[in-house]
Amino acid sequence: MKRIYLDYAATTPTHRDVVKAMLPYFSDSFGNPSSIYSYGQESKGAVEKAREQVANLISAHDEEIVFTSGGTEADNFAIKGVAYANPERNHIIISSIEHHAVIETCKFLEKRGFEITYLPVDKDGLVDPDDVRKTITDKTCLISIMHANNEIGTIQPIKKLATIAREAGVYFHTDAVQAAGQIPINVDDVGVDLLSMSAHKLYGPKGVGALYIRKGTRLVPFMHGGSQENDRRGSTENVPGIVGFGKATAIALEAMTGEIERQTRLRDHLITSILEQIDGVRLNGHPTKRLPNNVNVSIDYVEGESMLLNLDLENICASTGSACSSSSLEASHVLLALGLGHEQAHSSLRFTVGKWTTEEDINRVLEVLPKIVARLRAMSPLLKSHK
Amino acid sequence: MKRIYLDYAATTPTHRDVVKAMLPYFSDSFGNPSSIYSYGQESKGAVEKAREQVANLISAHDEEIVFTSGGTEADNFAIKGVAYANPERNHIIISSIEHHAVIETCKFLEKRGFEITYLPVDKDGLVDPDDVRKTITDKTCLISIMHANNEIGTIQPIKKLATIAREAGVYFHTDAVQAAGQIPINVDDVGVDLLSMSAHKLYGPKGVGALYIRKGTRLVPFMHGGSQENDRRGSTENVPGIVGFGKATAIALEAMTGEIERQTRLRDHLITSILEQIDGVRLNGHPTKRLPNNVNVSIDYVEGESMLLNLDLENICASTGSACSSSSLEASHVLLALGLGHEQAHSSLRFTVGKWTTEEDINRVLEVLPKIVARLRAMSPLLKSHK
Amino acid sequence: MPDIQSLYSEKVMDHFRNPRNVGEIENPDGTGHVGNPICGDIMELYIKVNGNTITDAKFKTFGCGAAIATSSMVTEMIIGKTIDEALEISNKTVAEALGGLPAAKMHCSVLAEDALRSAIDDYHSKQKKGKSKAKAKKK
Amino acid sequence: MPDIQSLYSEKVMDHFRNPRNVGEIENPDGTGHVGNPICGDIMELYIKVNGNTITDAKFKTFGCGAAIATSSMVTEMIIGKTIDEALEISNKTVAEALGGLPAAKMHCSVLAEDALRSAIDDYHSKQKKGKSKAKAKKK
Ligand SMILES: Cc1ncc(COP(=O)(O)O)c(C=O)c1O
Ligand SMILES: Cc1ncc(COP(=O)(O)O)c(C=O)c1O
Repeated sequence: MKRIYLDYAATTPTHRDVVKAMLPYFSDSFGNPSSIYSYGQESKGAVEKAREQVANLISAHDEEIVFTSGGTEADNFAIKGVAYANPERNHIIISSIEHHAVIETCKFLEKRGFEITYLPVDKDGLVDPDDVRKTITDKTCLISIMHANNEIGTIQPIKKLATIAREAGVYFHTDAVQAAGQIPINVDDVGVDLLSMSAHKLYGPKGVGALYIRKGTRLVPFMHGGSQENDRRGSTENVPGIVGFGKATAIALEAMTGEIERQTRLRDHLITSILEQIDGVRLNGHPTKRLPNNVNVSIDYVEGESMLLNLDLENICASTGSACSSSSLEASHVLLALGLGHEQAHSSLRFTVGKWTTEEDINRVLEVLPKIVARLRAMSPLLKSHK
Repeated sequence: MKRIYLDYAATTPTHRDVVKAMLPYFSDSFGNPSSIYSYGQESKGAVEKAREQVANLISAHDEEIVFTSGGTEADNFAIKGVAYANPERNHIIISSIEHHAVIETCKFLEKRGFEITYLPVDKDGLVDPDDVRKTITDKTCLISIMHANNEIGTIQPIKKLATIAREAGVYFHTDAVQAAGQIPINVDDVGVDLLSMSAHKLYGPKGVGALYIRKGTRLVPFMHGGSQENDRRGSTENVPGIVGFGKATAIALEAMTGEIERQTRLRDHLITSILEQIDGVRLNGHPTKRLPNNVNVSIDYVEGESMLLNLDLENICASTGSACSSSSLEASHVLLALGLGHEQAHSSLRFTVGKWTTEEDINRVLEVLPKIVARLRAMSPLLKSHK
Repeated sequence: MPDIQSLYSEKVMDHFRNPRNVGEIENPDGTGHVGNPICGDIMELYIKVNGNTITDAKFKTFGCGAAIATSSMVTEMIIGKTIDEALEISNKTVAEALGGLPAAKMHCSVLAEDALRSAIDDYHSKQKKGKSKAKAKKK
Repeated sequence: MPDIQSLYSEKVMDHFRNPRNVGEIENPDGTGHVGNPICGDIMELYIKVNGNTITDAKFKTFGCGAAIATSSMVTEMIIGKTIDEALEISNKTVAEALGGLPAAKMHCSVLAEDALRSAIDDYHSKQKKGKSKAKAKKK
């Protein structure tokens, strides 16, 4: 049975051309980019080329890109970096649907004397720009609002939000881990100061990411050590990983327009059909301001993991809430923030399509899912009590 | 002209078998280990197998290993993790020859209210256990002393130092980035609480490392995010990197005894011959308590980088001080701590042999180096003034 | 290439795929309702008792794989047992009978134990009421 | 496979491999000693002046590749120039003549400029002394 992977938001397979680009840097051109001999300079050249490719994806300058070990590190770096660089300010504003990498970092700072405002979102997951404006104080050092949500795909009005921050003289960070490579981003146009990316969400390797840091932004390093990355991040560069990230962004940029169209079609086909074929389904996230690849529904009376396991038995990979929180037992904080009841939050199912998803894959889901739901509903104590 | 790589302490080529072990996890078994479907569990299984392999190298329990993005992160994690977990204590003791990853982390904490003691070393680079004992106060939360130094190869009496820490009820961390995989380490025997490793120093990939955390050690996470790594480090696991690290430790463990003997022989041949063939040479680091692969000499009247470049023209890769500090212009803090004058520190040359170094490689260095030194001395203004 | 791995043991997956005794019992001798929507696990257990022996058991569960499998397993384990024997079943026995559960999922097996105790409590209280009714009639 | 890369330009490497005018001048008309061991760069520059024209220059340098190459380059640049023309040479002109230097190494080119100025200063002060001596003799 062919495996149908519909969890591209959790992670993507590394593109074969990306792996090919990485390979020479493991055992052949393996020099340390900090070494002055030509062998080391070769690696350095490869890292700098990748920096240019990554910068290109978001229309940044090369020197504004710092490579990290992933999206989580980029988020930690941005938030702690600004917090520690501005000791006279101790207030941070984030949305209540941020990724754990942002929320947990803020909770850590909260315990250490910072004040965090968690902004609400509306039923579709949108932050209200007025809320941002109203909560800024003269103690605010940073506003961090994600570009697109990893669970429900909702895309925030980043340009509006960043403009409010800039007018107030407050740094603006956006976690663009899910948006980068999927939808066009131009850092100058939107006016963000800091932006997080992760390679493994855009067909690059796991364990590499980047933080965009607008020139002039005051930021304390997060990873203290050697003088790599222009003194902004110590540690021997992950050369193959960085080269792979660069290659992946180049591929993503080229394929973007076509993929947006193709994936949006698949996404809408899946959403419409599920809503048609199954009763008691709610679409989570904004109907149109959403990532081209994201489908998130709550299916009444049926628990998410039991659907996942049944789908897995049919060789279909999906997710319920964020993959990261699957070992936690709480319902997704994102779905609860939309105003869903706990039962609905536990009944969510996320399909995220990608480069290699076909119409047939979607049709196979539509063939299988209604049966699974019927079977599980038959054993659900909730359904009866609602009859 | 064959390339002669004698900078294994800067980084190592990834072993071909390691790359082979990694390859399936890029584009085939690429699932997110946090995902509950079998695809994700496959990745999780691979990560757990690697954890066992890494634990094996240092005789630790699997659950005491947390994967990181490298040695620098492991050092940051250990130090900040203990510092923040013990708010009633604010004193940290380190040696003055630690790697930048340790020193810069401590300097960051120093600015934020911590007190740091930088212990001196003797002319061979050894820390005096009595100094450690004397500087412990009831405010001391952590002692961090590296297992083996990256520049001069000196191996510290870790067991003695860790015992002093334990008797005083203070956590002990050791940066074993250069020692792990090269010399035997048994965490229970030496009694350390925290130990840093990095894959790319032992023929694994760049961008992966691990922190050993003895069961029961109170530590705050460094990378805040999802619940990966048993809630101790957020971020999607670098599955191929971790698998590669595991494989590399397995290979290292098997080859260790033989390699120690072989490399020690090459090392001593190189040291003895340089001292014989060139005047005005000083061996830096301890003559016997040193890593099997490390040769570090100061060659009077000749600046290090100019020797490196000349060696590079002969296709020989070496280093002067730490590769990490090559973009800094200051003389190595390690060499200065030994009591060397600035001129001697700038005249240092490090050769580090490895798995693929041969007797011929060493002989080629011995053929080329005296000529390079003679040529550079002829243009040295120092030589004349010393005549 | 790595082996196929799964979060759950084969036995768990067997009970998950083919849960035994799904459904309700009309006029049960005991019913247990446990769990709460906040943790996302809800279970109903119905038992039929003859003399002192559980002769039938059925369940309905809203929950993860472990919740469904332990529900199924517990019904299979109690049918044919006396009430006292059934009371000796703990969440550990259920998990063991399933060949173990992932650590993070052990709490789900508590759900099955709780449902069992709750159904037996319900049975006992019905018995008491029945007896008092019977007594009342005799008078 | 990636291209062979180098920290320094070809021109720098050419001067590093084959430095021009290494050595000392006996009885120089001007000498410059600059640099210090803490930064690891020390340079000595000797010049011979005829009329107002630098007719010969030699150097000795303890330092990195950039220090040696800029030393060599500056000697090549000044030979044949008048003192005034030589004074127009700055560290930037030297770096440019070498096809550029890595940013982190620009400070080394200052060494060459400093050595040049110091040698010319020495020449001027010797001239003065020479003149005063000459004057003294004339008296
Ligand atoms: C929105 C968002 N932010 C941050 C992350 C963390 O990225 P990484 O797993 O590369 O650390 C993820 C994915 O896990 C994400 O979806
Ligand atoms: C002793 C020591 N500690 C820490 C590090 C940092 O390791 P990494 O480059 O993997 O971050 C290195 C090497 O660079 C090292 O030699």
